[in-house]
Amino acid sequence: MIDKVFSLCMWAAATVVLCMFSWLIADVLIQGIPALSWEFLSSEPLRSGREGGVLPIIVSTALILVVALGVAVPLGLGGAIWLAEFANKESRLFSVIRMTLDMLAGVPSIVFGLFGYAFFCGFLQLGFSILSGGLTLACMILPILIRTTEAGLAMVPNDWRKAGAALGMRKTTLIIQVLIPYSAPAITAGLLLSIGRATAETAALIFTSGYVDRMPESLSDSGRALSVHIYDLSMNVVGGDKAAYGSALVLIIIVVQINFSANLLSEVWLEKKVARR
Amino acid sequence: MIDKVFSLCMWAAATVVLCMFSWLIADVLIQGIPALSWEFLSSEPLRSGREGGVLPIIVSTALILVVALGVAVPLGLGGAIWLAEFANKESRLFSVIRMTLDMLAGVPSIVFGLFGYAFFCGFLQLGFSILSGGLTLACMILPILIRTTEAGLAMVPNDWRKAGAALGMRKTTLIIQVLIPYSAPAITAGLLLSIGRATAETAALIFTSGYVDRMPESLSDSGRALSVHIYDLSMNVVGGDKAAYGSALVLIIIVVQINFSANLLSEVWLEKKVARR
Amino acid sequence: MNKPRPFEGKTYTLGSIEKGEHCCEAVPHFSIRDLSVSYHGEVVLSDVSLDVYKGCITALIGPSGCGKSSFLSVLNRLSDLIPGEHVSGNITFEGQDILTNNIDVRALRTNIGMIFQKPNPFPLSIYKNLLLPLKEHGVRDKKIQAEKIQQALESVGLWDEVKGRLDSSALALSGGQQQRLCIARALILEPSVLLMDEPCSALDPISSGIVEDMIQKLAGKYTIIIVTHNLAQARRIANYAAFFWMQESVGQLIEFGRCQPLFDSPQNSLTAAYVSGAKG
Amino acid sequence: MNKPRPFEGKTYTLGSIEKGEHCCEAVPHFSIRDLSVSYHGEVVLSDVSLDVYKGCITALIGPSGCGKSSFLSVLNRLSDLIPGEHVSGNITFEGQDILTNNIDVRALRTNIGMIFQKPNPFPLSIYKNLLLPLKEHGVRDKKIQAEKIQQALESVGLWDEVKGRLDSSALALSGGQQQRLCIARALILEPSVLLMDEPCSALDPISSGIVEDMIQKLAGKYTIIIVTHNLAQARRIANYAAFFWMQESVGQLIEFGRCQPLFDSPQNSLTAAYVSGAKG
Amino acid sequence: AQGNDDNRLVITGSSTVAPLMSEIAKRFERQHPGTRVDVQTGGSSRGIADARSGRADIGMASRAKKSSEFELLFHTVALDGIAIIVNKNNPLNTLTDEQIRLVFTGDIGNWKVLGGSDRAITVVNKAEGRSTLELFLQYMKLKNSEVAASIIIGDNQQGIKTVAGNEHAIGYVSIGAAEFEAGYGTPIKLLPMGGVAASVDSVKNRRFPLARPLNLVTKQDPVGLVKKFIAFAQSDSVHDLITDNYFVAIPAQTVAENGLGGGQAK
Ligand SMILES: Nc1ncnc2c1ncn2[C@@H]1O[C@H](COP(=O)(O)OP(=O)(O)OP(=O)(O)O)[C@@H](O)[C@H]1O
Ligand SMILES: Nc1ncnc2c1ncn2[C@@H]1O[C@H](COP(=O)(O)OP(=O)(O)OP(=O)(O)O)[C@@H](O)[C@H]1O
Ligand SMILES: [Mg+2]
Ligand SMILES: [Mg+2]
Repeated sequence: MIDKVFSLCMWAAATVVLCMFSWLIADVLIQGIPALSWEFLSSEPLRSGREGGVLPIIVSTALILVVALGVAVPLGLGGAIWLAEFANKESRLFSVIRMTLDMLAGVPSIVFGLFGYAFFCGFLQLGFSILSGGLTLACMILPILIRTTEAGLAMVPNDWRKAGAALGMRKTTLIIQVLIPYSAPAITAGLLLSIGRATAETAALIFTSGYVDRMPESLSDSGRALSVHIYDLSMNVVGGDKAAYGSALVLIIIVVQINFSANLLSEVWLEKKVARR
Repeated sequence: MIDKVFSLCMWAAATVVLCMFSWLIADVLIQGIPALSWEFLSSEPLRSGREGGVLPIIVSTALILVVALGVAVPLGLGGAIWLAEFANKESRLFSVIRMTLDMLAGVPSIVFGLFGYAFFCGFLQLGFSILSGGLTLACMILPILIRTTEAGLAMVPNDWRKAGAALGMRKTTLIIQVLIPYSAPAITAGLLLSIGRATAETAALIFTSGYVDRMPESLSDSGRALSVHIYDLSMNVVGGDKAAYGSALVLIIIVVQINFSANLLSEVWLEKKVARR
Repeated sequence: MNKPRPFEGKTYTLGSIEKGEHCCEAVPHFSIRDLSVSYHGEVVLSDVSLDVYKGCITALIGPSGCGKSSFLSVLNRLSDLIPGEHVSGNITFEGQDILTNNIDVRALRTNIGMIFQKPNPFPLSIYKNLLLPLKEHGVRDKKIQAEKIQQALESVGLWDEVKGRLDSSALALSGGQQQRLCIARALILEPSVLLMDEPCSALDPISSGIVEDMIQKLAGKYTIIIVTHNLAQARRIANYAAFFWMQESVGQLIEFGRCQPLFDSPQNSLTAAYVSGAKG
Repeated sequence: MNKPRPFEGKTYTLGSIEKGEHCCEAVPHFSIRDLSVSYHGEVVLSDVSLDVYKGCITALIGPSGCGKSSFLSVLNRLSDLIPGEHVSGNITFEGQDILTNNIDVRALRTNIGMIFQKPNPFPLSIYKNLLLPLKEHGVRDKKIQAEKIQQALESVGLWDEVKGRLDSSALALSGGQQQRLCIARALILEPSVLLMDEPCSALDPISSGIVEDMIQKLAGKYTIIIVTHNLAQARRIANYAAFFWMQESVGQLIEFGRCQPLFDSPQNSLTAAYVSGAKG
Repeated sequence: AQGNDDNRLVITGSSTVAPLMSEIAKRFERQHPGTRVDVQTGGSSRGIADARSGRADIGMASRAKKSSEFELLFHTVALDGIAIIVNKNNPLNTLTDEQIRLVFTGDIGNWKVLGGSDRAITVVNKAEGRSTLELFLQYMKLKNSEVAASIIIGDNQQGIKTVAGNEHAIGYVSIGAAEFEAGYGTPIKLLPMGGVAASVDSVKNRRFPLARPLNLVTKQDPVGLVKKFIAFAQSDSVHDLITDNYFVAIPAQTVAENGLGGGQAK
């Protein structure tokens, strides 16, 4: 009985969630599809984005993402591994880092934007550039990656650590070959959430990768991210709504694509290595 | 040797992360502490926030958070449990929900803002209100909660599911008493990341809980969140920098407080229940 | 047809038993017919047919990997939980077909206790490991709970060892202690059937003796199916024995019968080789 | 002083052994003195002193929870990994103190193979379970790898059962198969010491026989410490036996000596009771 | 939507105007107890859209009326000027309109041509859609596509930070903000336009050529509370608030006389 009730509640929860989300997605689809066309994807924006397309913006977004993930994923995995497997959990340093990370997860993106502006654009002389934007994003998503990876590692049964140690295996090998692959569900979750956060970010990018909607020629060019474009179209451009929806749809398609590949990659690289019963 | 090198790399990664973050935190601290005082915490903003304090804004932020978490945590846990333990993983519905969630994680907050504006403020007639804001945030953080919880549950060894089933235990009991507590690290991570995301959110709140910096009298009043306040002070209010830093510091303190309590709660409620070797 | 079908044509219900404290009538509790089990399409156990008699102790013996654990997992439908496991055939338990979809699986499992080959106590305190199933099945009175828990722990000889640390983690127990805790956990619900997958494998002779005594006390009231590699033990406690063997990497039931005759005058040459040749 | 100190004053090195294929000289490989183990401050094993002889098989026997597994975990410093475990005393292995901080733990562990009480194969394929330690210790040649893996699997009698599915998950093996895989995994590195925590507990008589034969073949070359609850087995294969017992819930070494005398004419009344009274 | 309520106003729109209007609203509430004025933000285009759809009682726009918005009524509350700024270390002190034009089109790419040091000019342009950009382009008779921007920014603060941090940059931002920052030592310099010093005062005198109105927008002729509020926002009694937000107040009678609401500030 209780199982039934609980199951019903779960169903209800899932349904509510699904309904709300369907509304959102349907909204974006219905309003976005008319704006979407091959031309929209392959041309430059005109009249403040009200007309034309989003090609340079897609390119900038992709580059920013590549920089952000390229920096954050190794750092994040490394940091998490250190925290979970090497750090002395009683030590002061550990709790300071832990606290710092949790704090950072709650820092508003505008603060990250101002920080990125001061540090990357100013102090490191990178100026408004895709690099600055990507690095700032990397800082933002690091806490997500670290937290989730760490949680995953914390849940791996100790048995295999013992088995590995007893075989005289390097901790490194054990971590790479067994612990990380076994933690794949958590790491994948962290990865997807990070990608989501990075593609959705606006405020931090306005100050770092900037507003230029030209096609970027290198990583040191300024480039407008899709989220910034959408923000601008809906906040500042009268009559930009249609294009905003079109861009939102493009963004969502990109996210789905990336998630799909990320899922696939993590399956191939990580989960397929471990065989669960 | 390799272990040493790897260990060194980990150390390096952790150090880089820590340095970057120290810079950010130090920046906020150095510039924020002078602005911070008892008066700042206990009075209303004056001169567009350049003077006075942030009391109503703290209250609004807290209320928005309560609404968001109050809605998202049960829904998120419920949804995740359904996905991980009840849903047929081969079914079409499952993959649709899965995809939808991943998509939502990548929807820019401005789109959530516009959606919230259309759906909660408009369609549900809630107007600019803390309720609208909280519900919009709930939609935003649901994917985080669901993904991380689900990953946690996926990592629980099957042994206990078998043990529970063999004892004729309800799936519900098993989930509540064993699986969820054992997944505590992942769930806590999701919770903290959600709280972080919720407190840091700006764009979605401008359109839903609004800009009014009066003390809210009920959940249907409009109320300005701290992140919105910070954004406004640094973007639109000439000479608002000092107060912006002060507010950022307040926000960070709040986040740390919440994280601290969340960690504690999750330890008491969840982890303490399970005894790990 | 290549594989032997040991009971083809003739009845294998062997009349009243000779061993065991209680005299069991040969009333089938489980009637298993043509049972096959496969994992991801690979058959690991095929065409098993036998009756498990009410109140009797049936020992399953056979080499590693021949499908004994798989066989047990079917009897309480635990096979549902194992991804890729597919079961075909027919099992009647107390007059009910248990391989159909519309039976109350939870009631079935409550009625059938199981002890796993690898001890799997919950990651909770020792006390909670026993409390959880009790509460689940409606024992709300704290005093009765405490009594039952003490009883269960005593019956497996664990009470004295853990009474001082009932609140510490069950995962911090030694291997044998975990094993006994799991036995106590299965017993506490007083099921009518016990499926025991090598309950004494991790136990020292003393604990093993306690468990054996307990099993023999339960016989008559409980139907017990026990997988054991200890042939001497099987001989000591079981009324019936079933011998599984692998042929072309598919597990099969080779011989089933009263325990003593099966050990002393096996019909099948494989059985004979196994019960004699192997080092006990 | 309440607790007995069995070896007080007198030497307990018992001269050349009588059993075992190879004749072992009584050269201590491990010298353990005053070893105590505690978990979170609770002492579970106290004041153990004994010598483990090179090339000999030493059996550890004793009731559940008396600290046998804890004792083994100290010998290869696996105790480092168990939160809350604290070790005091002195252990010399090949002339080196292994309880100090500055030894090369990895080299030590490579030299000492361990088989756990609960089989714990990695959640990888069967092949990878064996490949991982091989690669780790520098065997890069694919052909040699394949050979060694086949050899190891054959030596535990698993090759025929799994040769067709080396790429499937080790977690999908039966209990006994997992156990044997873990033994193969420990053997593949050819350590000089083997710590075996009930290696045959989940094994049927045939597999158990194979493992026993293997152990006896290894004796002389390898120093083997085996925890077993099967006293007959201990008697069959061991050169030395150590009997642990719990007194006031603290494990202690009661008697240590050559295997046969310990079983046939035990010095201590507890030992006598254990080796005779308990049901084998 | 919430305008049905008799003593409740919802105002949405320009984020530039929002902080000022929020202060005005508070004073208004104090003078009219029992009323509630909720100021929301979201950008000029949202203000116009909400006023049009009736979601808000009043919209806010930081620019003049466009011909496509013929059915709406604009009520000017204050003025804001736009100043050309360069880094404080830039030796140049004036530039003609034509020079500025050529710099922004990229025809002049080096400060040396204008008599400065031999360094490439960094042109800081505003993002498309911004009212300041539109005003600037209109004044300079430029199309946005003709501007060869090195950096594109979104907001005043960002523009000021960029020019303060780059010695060779040139940009344009709100006069009030620039004056305030320059006054607090931020290394920027405001260049005069058409010979008129860039200052809040010259905007107030109506002598400064590059200025924009900050408007309240309604769908119909204001009545009731809306009317009361707009009158209050245009009255002398909020001039201190306007000045405090670094905008330029307009004497009340001017508004009434000129019907400045719909017109260009120029
Ligand atoms: N990680 C741990 N934390 C706390 N106590 C422990 C831990 N591991 C073992 N113990 C306790 O230490 C004592 C000795 O345990 P150990 O595993 O060494 O026993 P054992 O002799 O191997 O028993 P068995 O034959 O049942 O495996 C037991 O009382 C056990 O409960
Ligand atoms: N989950 C699974 N997926 C795939 N194959 C499995 C699974 N579980 C068991 N098998 C295979 O099925 C066969 C029978 O396994 P089972 O566990 O029933 O053997 P068993 O008789 O209990 O052996 P043991 O005495 O070693 O425990 C074995 O070959 C095993 O590898
Ligand atoms: Mg089995
Ligand atoms: Mg043990």
